Amino acid sequence: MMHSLIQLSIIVLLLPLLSFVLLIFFNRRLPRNGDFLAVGILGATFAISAWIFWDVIVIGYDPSFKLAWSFNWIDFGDVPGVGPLQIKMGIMIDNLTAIMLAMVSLISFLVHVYSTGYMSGDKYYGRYFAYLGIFTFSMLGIVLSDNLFSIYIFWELVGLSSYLLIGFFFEKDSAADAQKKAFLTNRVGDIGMWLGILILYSQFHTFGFEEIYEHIKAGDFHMSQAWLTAAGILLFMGCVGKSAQFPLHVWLPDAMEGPTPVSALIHAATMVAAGVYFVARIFVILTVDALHVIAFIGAITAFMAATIAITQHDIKRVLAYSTVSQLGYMVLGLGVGAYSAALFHLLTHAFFKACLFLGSGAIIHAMHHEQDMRWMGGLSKKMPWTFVTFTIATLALAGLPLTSGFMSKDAILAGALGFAEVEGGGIYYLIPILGFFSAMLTAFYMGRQIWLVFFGESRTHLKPADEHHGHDDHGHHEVHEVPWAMRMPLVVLAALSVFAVFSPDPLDGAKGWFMHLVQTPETVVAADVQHENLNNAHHDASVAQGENKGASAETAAVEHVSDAVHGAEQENVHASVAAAGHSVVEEHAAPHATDDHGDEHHGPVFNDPRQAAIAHAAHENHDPAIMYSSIVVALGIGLALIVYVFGFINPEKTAQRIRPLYLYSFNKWYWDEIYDATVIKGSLLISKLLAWFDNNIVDGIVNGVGALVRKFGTASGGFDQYVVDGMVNFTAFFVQTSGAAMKKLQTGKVQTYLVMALVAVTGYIVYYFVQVM
Amino acid sequence: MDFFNTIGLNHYLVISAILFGLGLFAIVTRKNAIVVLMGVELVLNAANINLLAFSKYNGGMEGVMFGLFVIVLAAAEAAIALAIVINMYKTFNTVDVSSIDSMKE
Amino acid sequence: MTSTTYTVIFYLFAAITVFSAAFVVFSRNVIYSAFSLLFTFFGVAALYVFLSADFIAVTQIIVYVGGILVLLLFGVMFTNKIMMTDLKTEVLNIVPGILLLVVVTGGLIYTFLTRADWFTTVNQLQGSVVEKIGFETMSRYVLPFEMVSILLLLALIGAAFLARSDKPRKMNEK
Amino acid sequence: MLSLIVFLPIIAGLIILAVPSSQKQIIRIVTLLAALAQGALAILIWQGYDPSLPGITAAADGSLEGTFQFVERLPWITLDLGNFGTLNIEYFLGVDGLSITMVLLTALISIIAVLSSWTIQKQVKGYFILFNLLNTAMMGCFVALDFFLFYVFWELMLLPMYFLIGIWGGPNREYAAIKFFLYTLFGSVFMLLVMIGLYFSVIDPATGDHTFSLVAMASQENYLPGSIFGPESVMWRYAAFIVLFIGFAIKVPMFPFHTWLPDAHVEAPTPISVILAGVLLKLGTYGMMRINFPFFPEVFQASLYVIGVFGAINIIYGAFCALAQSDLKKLVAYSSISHMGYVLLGLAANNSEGMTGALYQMFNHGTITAMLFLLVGVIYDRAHTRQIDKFGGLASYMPVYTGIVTVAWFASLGLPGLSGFISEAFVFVGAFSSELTRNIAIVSVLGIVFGAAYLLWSLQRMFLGKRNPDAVYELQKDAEGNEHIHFHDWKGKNDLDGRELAMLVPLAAIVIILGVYPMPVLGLITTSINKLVEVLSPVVLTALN
Repeated sequence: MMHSLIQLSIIVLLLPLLSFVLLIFFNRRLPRNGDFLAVGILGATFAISAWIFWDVIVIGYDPSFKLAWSFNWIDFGDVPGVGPLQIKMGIMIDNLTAIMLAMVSLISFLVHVYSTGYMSGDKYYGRYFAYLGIFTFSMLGIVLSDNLFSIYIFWELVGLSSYLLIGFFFEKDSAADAQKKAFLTNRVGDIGMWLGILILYSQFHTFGFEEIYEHIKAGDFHMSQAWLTAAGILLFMGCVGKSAQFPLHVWLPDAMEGPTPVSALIHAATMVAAGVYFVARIFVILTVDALHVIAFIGAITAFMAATIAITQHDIKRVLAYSTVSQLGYMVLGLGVGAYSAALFHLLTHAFFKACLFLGSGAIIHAMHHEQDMRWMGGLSKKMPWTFVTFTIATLALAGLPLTSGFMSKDAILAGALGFAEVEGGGIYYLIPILGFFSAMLTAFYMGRQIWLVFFGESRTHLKPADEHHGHDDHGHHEVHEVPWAMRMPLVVLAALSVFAVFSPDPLDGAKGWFMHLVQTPETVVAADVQHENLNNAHHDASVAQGENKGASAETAAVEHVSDAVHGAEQENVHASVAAAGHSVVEEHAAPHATDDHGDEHHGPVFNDPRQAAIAHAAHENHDPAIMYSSIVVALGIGLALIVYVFGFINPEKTAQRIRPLYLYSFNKWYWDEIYDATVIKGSLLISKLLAWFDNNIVDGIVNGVGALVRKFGTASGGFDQYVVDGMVNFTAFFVQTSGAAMKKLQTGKVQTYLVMALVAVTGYIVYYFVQVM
Repeated sequence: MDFFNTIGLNHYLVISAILFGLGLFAIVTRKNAIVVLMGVELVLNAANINLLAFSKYNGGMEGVMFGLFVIVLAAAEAAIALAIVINMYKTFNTVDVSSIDSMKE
Repeated sequence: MTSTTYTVIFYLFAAITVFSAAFVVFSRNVIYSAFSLLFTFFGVAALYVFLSADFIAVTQIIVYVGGILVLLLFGVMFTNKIMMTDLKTEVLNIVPGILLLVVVTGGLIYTFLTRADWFTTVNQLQGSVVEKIGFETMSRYVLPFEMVSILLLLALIGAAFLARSDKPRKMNEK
Repeated sequence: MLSLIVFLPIIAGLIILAVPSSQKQIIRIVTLLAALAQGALAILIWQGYDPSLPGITAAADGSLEGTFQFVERLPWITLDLGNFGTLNIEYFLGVDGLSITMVLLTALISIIAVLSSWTIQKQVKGYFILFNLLNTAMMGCFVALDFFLFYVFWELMLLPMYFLIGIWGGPNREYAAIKFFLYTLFGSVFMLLVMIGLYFSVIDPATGDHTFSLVAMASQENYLPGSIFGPESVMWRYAAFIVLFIGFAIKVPMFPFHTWLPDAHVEAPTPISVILAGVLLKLGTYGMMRINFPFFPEVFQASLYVIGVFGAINIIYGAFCALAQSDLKKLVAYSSISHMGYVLLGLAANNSEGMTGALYQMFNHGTITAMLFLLVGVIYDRAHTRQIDKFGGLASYMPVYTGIVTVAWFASLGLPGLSGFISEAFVFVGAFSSELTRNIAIVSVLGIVFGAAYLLWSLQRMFLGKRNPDAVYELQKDAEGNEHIHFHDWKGKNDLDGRELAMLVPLAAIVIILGVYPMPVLGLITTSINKLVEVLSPVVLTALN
């Protein structure tokens, strides 16, 4: 008998699929193309997931909550050399799942509602909702999966729905290109992920998360540790593709070709976050090297995207790059071991970024499909609701205090600082530095956007005529607030971007329920794998000590740590370090223990020295992080004000002055051009070459052989015709001619015959006599 | 000179040889069927001369008797041959042996 | 009579035989041939007499001259319109003919004269052999004699059958 | 039962012989009925089949109890060869996990192909007679358990195929037909030699004298020591394995021997392409699994890596070639070369996951490629061209067609939830799990991306965007001003009509169902595959030597 929550979650999973099936087949036959159906079903979905959320999060308030159910999907029977082998499919619910479930279904529901207004009157209105349904289904599937195989399946399925929705306006070539680009880029990431899955499967003959963790913990991983690191990085490649991380980020901005609600749902809130969610799922098997790679990728992505976002004109592109940047933050957070912080940011970001996108959608809707910020402006009075909600979300994104974004981003940055310390500074400080710098840039370009869109005078008339593509009369319409169907979601999402939802303390998300319920899990990678990092750990600990001369207790503790590391051999080390870490944590926690869950939010007890040290260091750096981030955000906003409000600096002039930099940023670091020149052109060239090779060489050989055989055939045929036949004909000819000659002898006259006879006889007689003589 | 004075066997043989040759010549060369028959008669006579000559010079009667028979046969032969010639003439309206080549092809 | 006269007469008849035979062969006129054939037969008959076969000689004259030659003449008459002039008979394949004549005759004569040494007995036939023929015919050669007579009969009947006109057949058909 | 399912089409062919060639409809219906009856029989067999019995080899005592099912075994030809002993050829049919899937596939594809043959107008009578002959030959190949019988069916297949391509094909049909014929004949000649050699080296433990029985040949104990293919004559066994492999690889088709496939497909009429890709290609890999590998397991063990490399070449090479094609049908042809590469790779893995994946891939490739070729045929019927750049924007005007095309295309590029994915996934799982082919698997994974690349690219060029300037169709506005597509000299429905839906929807349904829950097919094959892996495993060899 399944647990009731499992049954509920299965219903949650299948409802959107139902919506898809109904709408894809019957949307033409249904009134209003059946949008009410989709909205209703999604409402139910949200209701049920809210119920699950209530059950798991609010009622049972247990960090270690976990519920799993699975069934045999494929039965390979008794496999030689392996024994009975089944592939299981299943569902796993823990706190994170419950939260994600609620988040996804909520945003999906809101987007459905919003779309009824935004997409009304579209040619393929019903189909649109069907696609939303299948997307929601696959996204929920990712969230609920308990094994790598099913997560890969839903992974690809969200890829498909993203493909379908990006290319929803498929008559536009740009949309068609974008959808293809998105799918292929994701595929590149997916093959990495698939290889990672294969590495793990080939060792354990199972896909289940739990089994794999158990096996690795038990040290059943028989390949070299390099393979384990490789597995981690390859699995992370899936995230790189899906979450648009640094090498494969190019598809996400183009994905803005899709309808704006879709951008909000898929390319801001949920799907792109799925990569982060997946990395969180596999967090425990990541080796230190893998984590370092992840951290750097995240940092680079965050920084690069932020720099690009500064110079974009398209309102949606700016948001897209900010999304990439924020995803970079999350990945960075995971890389540095700030697990719960990263997921916290995932959650908060989902809400405010969805709000931003929907807001931008509202603006675009109101502006009659004008997306270029240069021709906007002065909308604050015309669209007050949008303005307010958009601003709140912007502040959250920029990371101003009193917003959810502030808490999560701060937590990540704190983790990054701690990580840098533990890892021994040097190059590792690049990560927090890039993080802070990106935070400043974020504040800057969001301020820029707010100003360009909402303040100043309307610049619609400035738009050059030749850019009036298609919508001949657009822009001259009176701009007015969007209908309630589109306003309501904005309000809800903006409300969810406020700190109070997550934590009572506007400065410390760690006091909130999220950080309490979603805690950094213990790594399962055996310590001896990390023994080379262990010295790091000790070294970091001492560094930490060096940096915090203040509190003597901590110092003592850290001394203790280092002594222990110096002294004993490995296992003692773990124990003592853990003890040390814990004690430190306790003491350090004491002053903060104000609220009811206070003493629990410091996370679990780590056996792993490194994690212990990082957790400790992260807590150390919480306050500095708040300080730094507040400063950089202030800097960013100030810069925006200086440039755009007070106009001390003329952006055009500046752009001219630093033209190469400007162009580099404006052209997105030329990644598209690079890929087009290398990968795409290259593979097309190879394909042309191979096709030529196939047609001319391989087939040429075949035909050559054929021709050779044919030549030989004709030759032998000629021999047959002229020589063999010739002989026959010659014989016939000879007989004929000689016969004709002989015929002349046959006169038919008696006397001729007689003469012959006589001549013959006489001749014989004469001969005889000559003989005798 | 003795050869010419005393008539011996060889003289008869030479005559028969000449007759035989002439008859043969007639048979081969002449077109007229009748003349061909005459040649046949000549050959027969030549043979007869031989028979009788040998019969005389070794004193047996066989040659004589055969000569007699040969003559009888010659008579029969002549009768038949003439009848054939006449039929031939009726059929082909000629006695030209060479013009009768219906055996040809 | 002496051997000289005997010899001369022999040569005379021999010459008659040979030349008349030659004339038979070489003459272009069938009638001439026929009549010269008469002389040939006479000559041969004479030679028979020299060979002391008088009965044969008589038979020769009766049968040949009286029978065969007459038959031949009849044939000539039947087949060649007398009144017409084309009693001539052309020759064909003269070359092989002459060749044969020379080779055969020459070969024979040469053989007879040079190589053949015939065994000749002293007791040659002398005088008339008529009586002996009678005995022989009735005793030793009776069977051939009968056969010959039957053959002759058949030959005559056949000849008559062959040579007759088609009238009787027509009558049969009536 | 099996005889019936094999010879039913022949009977239909005989009936057709009696029908006057003017009665086209009757001829078609007779063939369709035969195919449907065949399908019904296949389903009966499926229902009666016990998936717990392994098959592959006979039981220890040489009896077929508990291994093969629906066995029909009769002495067929018995010749006294004097001092060569006697030649015992049996009429020997039976199914196990390998066959049953292929039987189901063949029956299914036959029905689809008959429906798709409805549009054939030229010499209908001859066409359907040959079609039925082909159907019998294919079915026979899959159920024959006597090598000689197998060979007869194998050769019997060439003849109708040759004529069906050479008479009802496209402009260059003679070339394609003769190419196909020579290629496959070349392959089968060697097979004949090896077959005879095997006959004289294998003893049927039950009867004790030589046999053509594939079952007896599959267990190494039955090989006479000292015979040509006896355990110790290594060289001959290698030679035999190689020539057999080439013979089957031509059918697959494997990389150097693949060039007949694009020509044959491009020239062949749609139903023949469907059968060619759907069933005939499977015969190559089926032959490998049934004949080539179990007969010479140690050689198979030794050549795993080579086979894997060829599989990888097929995958990537085919994908690249497909990427460069401008003719849609040629693109699909190369895609099936690429997909058969997965089968080879799975076989090279030589473990249960890989082999199961391979066999399942054979089944799925049959259904999916059948869909692809049918869809190509649909558009070719309307537009009389297959040039990709002669279309564009079809999605706006042929929504149903586009929908099914999307399903087929995504199934072909291995989208999860569609059957193609599961087979490819397990091929990779198997190939990666075996140390030997791990790096090959890593390389081949690129095939996933390029597969997606050429399919999505063609999808975009043909269906998305707007109508190309030089497209082969016009757009007409109706009263309400909605645009409608118009093909020249095409009277029928612009979007799919009922018959085409009847062909495509079942296939699509199968693809989706088997993608979500593969056990209906996988359940049939796993036991046999495990047995096969066991037969092929080196343990058996050590036991025998």
